[in-house]
Amino acid sequence: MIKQIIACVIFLPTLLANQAAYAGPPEDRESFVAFFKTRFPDISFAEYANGIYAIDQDAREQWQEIEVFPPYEFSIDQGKSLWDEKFADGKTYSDCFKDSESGVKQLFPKFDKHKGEVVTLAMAINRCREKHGQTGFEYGGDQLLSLSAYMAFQSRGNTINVTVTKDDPRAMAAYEEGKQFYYTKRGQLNFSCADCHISSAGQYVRADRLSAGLGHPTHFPVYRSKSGGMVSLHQRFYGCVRDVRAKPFELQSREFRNLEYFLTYMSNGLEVNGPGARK
Amino acid sequence: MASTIKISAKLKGQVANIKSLMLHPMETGSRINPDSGETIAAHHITQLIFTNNGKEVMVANFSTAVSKNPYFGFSFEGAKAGDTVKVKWIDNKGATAELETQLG
Amino acid sequence: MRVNKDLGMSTKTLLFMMLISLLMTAQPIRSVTAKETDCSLPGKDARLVDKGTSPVSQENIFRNSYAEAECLRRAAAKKGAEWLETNELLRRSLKEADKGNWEEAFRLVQKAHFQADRALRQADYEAKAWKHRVVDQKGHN
Amino acid sequence: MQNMRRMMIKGGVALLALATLPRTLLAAAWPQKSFNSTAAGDALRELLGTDITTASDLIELKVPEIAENGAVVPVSIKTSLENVESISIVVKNNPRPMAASFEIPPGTLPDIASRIKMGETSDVMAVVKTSNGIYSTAKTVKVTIGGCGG
Repeated sequence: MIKQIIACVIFLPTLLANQAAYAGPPEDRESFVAFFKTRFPDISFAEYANGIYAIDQDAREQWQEIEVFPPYEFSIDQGKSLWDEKFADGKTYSDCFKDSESGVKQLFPKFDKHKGEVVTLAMAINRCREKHGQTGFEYGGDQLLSLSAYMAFQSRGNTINVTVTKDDPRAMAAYEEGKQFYYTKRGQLNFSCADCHISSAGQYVRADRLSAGLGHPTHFPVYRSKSGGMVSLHQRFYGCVRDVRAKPFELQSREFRNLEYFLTYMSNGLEVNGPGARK
Repeated sequence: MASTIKISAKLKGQVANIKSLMLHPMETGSRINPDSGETIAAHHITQLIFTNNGKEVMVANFSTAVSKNPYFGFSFEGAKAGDTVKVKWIDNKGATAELETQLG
Repeated sequence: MRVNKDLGMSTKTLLFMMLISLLMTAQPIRSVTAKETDCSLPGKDARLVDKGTSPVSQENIFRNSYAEAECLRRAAAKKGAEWLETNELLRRSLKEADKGNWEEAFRLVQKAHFQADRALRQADYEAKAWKHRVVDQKGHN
Repeated sequence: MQNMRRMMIKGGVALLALATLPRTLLAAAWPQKSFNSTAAGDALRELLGTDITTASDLIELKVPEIAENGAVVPVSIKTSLENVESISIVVKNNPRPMAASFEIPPGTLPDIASRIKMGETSDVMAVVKTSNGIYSTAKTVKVTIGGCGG
């Protein structure tokens, strides 16, 4: 035992030097938050749940005008009627989601130990449907977006609390893959997520100011003025990847789920405030 | 199908503050369907009429330049608890929808 | 004495740790280009000689160029690094080739080839480079 | 703005004619001609009988300086002018400038809010018709063609 420890002590610096970028998820998150604290000293941590409106004052006023009576309210209504529907076997969504009355959104995505993969809320909804003899909703479709909007609404004010268990190597691998995705440059424009939403947060890309990576998952799904409809986080990922001129991945693909896992973990401690309204 | 109108009515003294949201595409008639190359026909709300206990309190005339899923807010005096505020929209294809709410 | 002896006995462990350390240091050095993948085909060089002669040989050259570009695109896709319009460029090049518009077909296929090749180089570089962008403890990026 | 201040005799006559009509009739018809006009002056003449307006600082027009998205631009207008009969929103550079017009019967406050579409950077005009005349104020709203949505 002792010899192993000594050997480890001798080689540890070498190992660390080789793996300089490695840190555990909690350390990653601390650094992530610290970066924005340094970058925008006047913006409080909680404000990042408001996305770009934490940074851009003029845009914030317009957003607040829209939030007076936000267009996503129709989606919440539709989501509520879907939520209240009974499956053929008499069960409801609340049979699948424990404590659903007070909201469950803050716990997703989760690592599913049985299946060995990251499960998003959208996936969990469809698994619930399938378990009770229903067909799954189309990803990115109206019904799933509405139901997600309602579930986000139910979860408003809850604190994001995604867990990455260090002792499950598969969960760690999924987290690491998401992290690698976030920092990897891709596409013809050679941008990583981090290039825009960490290094350049608050700056302009053409006419748009870039939002901070911290807080990105808090408010989805969002009603986008641009499309005049609801958009999921994965649809937003899809749009970003396409915008850097890389071939996007499918909604709910392993790549996007792992990215969501990493990104949502980074936002642990922020409040769920979805559904939201964005430009 | 749930209502295509949402309304929020708040009474403050004798002033009723009305906010409303309509589910409507508000097509301008100048957009082109990228798949077919055809122009998408105009489809928009033309009038939004508010009454309080049957008395007209607001007529909003909309062009296609009002945003998709239109929002409209206004206030009127002489309101009291229990009054019935009704909103009705008419679009250029002749479709209508209406919703009532009680001031309280 | 005891400690020395213990250290002496741990040669195996030391070797094992060195091996592990080496394995962890080792990074893929291979840089992927057409020549170094299985994508390189004889048609590539032939194209330089034959371009602009008879329609028959144009077609052969095109098919080889297309196959090579498509092969690179697939390799990039496998790494999750394919660019947005590479596949569309290839599709369009085929269409032009079918019509016998060789000049346009070649232009498109070469563009696709360039994109797929760059996507692969990007993926290779990024496999290591991403780590240097992770925000560090001091909040630097 | 200059061309909108031209005196139109025809317009003046129409205004007189409108003024004699009972209010309820005003509310009944959707002002199609005004909405279809492709110039701001025409749109105002069709609706109000004139395109001459008096600039007033008693009208509070709230619009963003730079629109986040031209498809949804929040606009609110209120005024302390008395006896207001209608409030109109005119977007000068829109293909059809008359965006919306609100009829204000007695008892209704001249204080409205809506969201409009703007095709490009333009002056947005709030036109208030009172029993004493027609007043306006305008602000420029910049519309940018966005990149990725931020």
